[in-house]
Amino acid sequence: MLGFFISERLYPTKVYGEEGKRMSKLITCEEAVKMIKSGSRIMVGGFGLVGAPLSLIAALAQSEVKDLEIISNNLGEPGKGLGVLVRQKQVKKAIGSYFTSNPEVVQSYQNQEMEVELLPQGTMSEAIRAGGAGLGGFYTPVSVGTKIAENKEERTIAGKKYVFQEPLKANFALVKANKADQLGNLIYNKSARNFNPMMATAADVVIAEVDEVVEVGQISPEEIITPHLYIDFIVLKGGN
Amino acid sequence: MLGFFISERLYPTKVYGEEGKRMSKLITCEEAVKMIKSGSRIMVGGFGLVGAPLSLIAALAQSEVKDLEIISNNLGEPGKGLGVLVRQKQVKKAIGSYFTSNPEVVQSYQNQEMEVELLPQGTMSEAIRAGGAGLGGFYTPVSVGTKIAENKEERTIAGKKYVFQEPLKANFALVKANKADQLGNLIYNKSARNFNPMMATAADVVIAEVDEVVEVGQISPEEIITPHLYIDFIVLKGGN
Amino acid sequence: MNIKQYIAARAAKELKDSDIVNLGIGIPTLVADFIPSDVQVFLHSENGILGVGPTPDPEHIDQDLVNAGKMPVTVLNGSSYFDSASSFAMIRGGHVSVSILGVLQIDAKGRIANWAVPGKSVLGVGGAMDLLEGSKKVIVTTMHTTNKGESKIVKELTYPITSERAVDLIITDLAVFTVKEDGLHLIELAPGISLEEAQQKTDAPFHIAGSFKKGKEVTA
Amino acid sequence: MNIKQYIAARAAKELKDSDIVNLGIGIPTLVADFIPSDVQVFLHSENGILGVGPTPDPEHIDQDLVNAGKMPVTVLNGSSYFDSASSFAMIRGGHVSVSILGVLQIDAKGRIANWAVPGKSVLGVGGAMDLLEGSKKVIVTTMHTTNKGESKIVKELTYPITSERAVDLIITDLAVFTVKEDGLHLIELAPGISLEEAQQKTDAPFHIAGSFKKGKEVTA
Repeated sequence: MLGFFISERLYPTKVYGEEGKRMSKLITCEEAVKMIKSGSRIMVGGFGLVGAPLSLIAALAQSEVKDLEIISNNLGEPGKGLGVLVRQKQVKKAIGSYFTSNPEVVQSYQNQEMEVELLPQGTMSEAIRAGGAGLGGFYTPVSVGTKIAENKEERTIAGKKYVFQEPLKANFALVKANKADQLGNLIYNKSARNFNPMMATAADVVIAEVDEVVEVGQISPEEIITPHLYIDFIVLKGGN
Repeated sequence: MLGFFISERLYPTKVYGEEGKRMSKLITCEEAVKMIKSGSRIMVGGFGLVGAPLSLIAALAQSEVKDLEIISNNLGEPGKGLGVLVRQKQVKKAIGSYFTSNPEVVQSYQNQEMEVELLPQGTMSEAIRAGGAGLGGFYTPVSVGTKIAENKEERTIAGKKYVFQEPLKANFALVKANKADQLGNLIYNKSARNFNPMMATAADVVIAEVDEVVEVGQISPEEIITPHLYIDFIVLKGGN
Repeated sequence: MNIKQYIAARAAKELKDSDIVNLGIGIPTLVADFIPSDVQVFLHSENGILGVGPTPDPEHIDQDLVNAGKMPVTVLNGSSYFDSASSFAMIRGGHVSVSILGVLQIDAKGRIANWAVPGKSVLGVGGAMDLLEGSKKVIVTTMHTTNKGESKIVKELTYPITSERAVDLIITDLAVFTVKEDGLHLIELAPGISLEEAQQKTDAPFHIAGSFKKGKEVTA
Repeated sequence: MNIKQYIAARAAKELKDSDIVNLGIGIPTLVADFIPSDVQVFLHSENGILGVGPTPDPEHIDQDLVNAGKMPVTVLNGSSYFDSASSFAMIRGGHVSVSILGVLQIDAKGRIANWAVPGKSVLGVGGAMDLLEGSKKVIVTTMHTTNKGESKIVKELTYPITSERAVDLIITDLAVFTVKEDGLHLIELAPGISLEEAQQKTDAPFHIAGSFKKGKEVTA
């Protein structure tokens, strides 16, 4: 939609001429999941099932990994998305904002099979951003005086009360995007964007599940939401 | 470039059918500047002259306002952009990261005509974002142990030293975008984006100078960088 | 119009042209159906949409386009998408004009509980605290009493509080209250509701606005 | 090749395929001209570009497209634009592989001063502190001595420090040093430079790497 000037005349074929070389980020779901060890801390994108990397989650459910610490807004639905990992008791701890929609999470929690840490949705998304942005934490007015803030540092700044929130980081981030180019630049579809762009910045290894991989240059520099420097690996949805 | 589904069938003409009504954000530079009183704190977008709202600045230079507190990465060049306000002694204080490129700023500072507060560029941009995002402040590792941090709170978090930075807010933000639609949704051009999107979130009154105003719907929902809720007024570049 | 629609319709009258509005789940969702045709508001959904439109026909459902209640929606011309951190920056930063929320309880100072039930595992908070803290104006829409007939407007909350910030307006099937420094002020009764009935069904003490009139909208 | 180009060419050899690289003003800018053809790096500019390309011909200058030195640039295929907060989030968050910076002074522990001069009004810091704090690897390129012949590598900084974080590699017209816990290690001398000359022109003490060889690249 926006025109943009690419100096192809100046940098002719050198950089992207070698077909295949720049596809090295593309791996299978199985290869992706093999990197993940039991006990890992994993961020998983999505608001419910929308914008969740369902193929990567399915591969994780097929694997033997357990004792996972999951950072995700929700834990799927019973038997769907992250709900499968809950049902299979692969999750040791979950950090998120809203788990009530999956009754099996409530049950697992009550059976003491799983720990839960609850954050307001805005605090959670900001903490992930802070993790990726190298900040040591921030003060938010949200949750002051509530149960959520009971063990948190409170501070008055310019006459208003705030609570301190530490950044969130993880060993892995599994995110879902609409398109990746071969370098790993990402764009998202509609409300499936949600937590994915922040999570893509906040983990040691970031794996993006995408509907489609396009040639470099097919996504305008103005449109890119997640620049490729954040993406380590790409998998195709539904597939190897 | 991205297709998107707009439910025009469902919401036919009601919302945007009344031509002109939604143009109410469009005003002249003179009208914009009339809102600004002496002593105001104003954020001004741009990295040097790139992405700076030069028509709004010119109108401000034509006005009688003085004692301004300017939050901007730079203060233009001698006699250009914000440099005109410096030359005309309209600036009481400047908060930014790099003023050295305008020798007249150095001179004004040495003559004690102007106060200066210096922030590392990343701390400054993050502080503006924090202001717009309702945060009480944040900890950054940048500037620890330097002159910049001399009067700032230092804190060790997870073994690493950080300094506390308060959020920045302003009475007005003057930003520069490429296109606005009639609602005030904005997109930016190339590296002219810089500080503008954050500043658009962090002031009581936000005025966007744009190259072009387009019909609502001409900018895809995926492409919009600054949603219209942040924009109070629009002025056309070069124009009345 | 059923009673919940009545509440929603009453809440819709509070919206002004150009308002940025966030609607919670339940009665608040119904408000969208009653916005006057000469008032254009923009619906914000905290999962990352400004400009939410009506529910699509089944054949137009897009699985990547849901509201904060995870229900399929459409978007209107001029809408935009953004990530969750940006969405909550809008909310927390005071850029949402009005949030309309459901509640479990409201206390005599207008503070609410709407996220957790005592004795049950607390496993969800979502965006409730952010919306209550950050929205310029907060309107609560609720049935006046629980299914068991207990007042939801109580002297002191027995459910966990959502925020120290009080709401601005309370709209129930029986009455409308504004919230001021000194507590709740009754400004309106629903058609057919007597002051006595409202008093009887409200545990919290409240003031009665001087300009109060039965069954009519009044300005406090 | 002049001496500054020599330094830049030597620095370019440190870059690896796929590195995200931020180049400071001065000698660092020249590094772009010497990147080996089999190494693809992505140049990051802190004003909001990933994928900076070469300087445009005069007729292709776009006034909205400049680098952090405010000079016109182009972008390559696959580039992206972002706002300043996002750009510095990348830097501070450790997502830039290598920054190559100029300096005023380097101390015996490898810490640098490159933003302010004592006795002059300090009116600019820019992105220097962020880049030094956040980049995974920091390489300094500089002339070994000032115009007056004074060593830039000093026992203790007399100029204001930029960060407590030490740099990783120092490349001058005379020598190359790595920085370790115990200080500077000479790993290389420029062609025609004797160890004695390097020692004489370096105020700070330094170790001499075991594998050190004159005029040849060595691995410390």
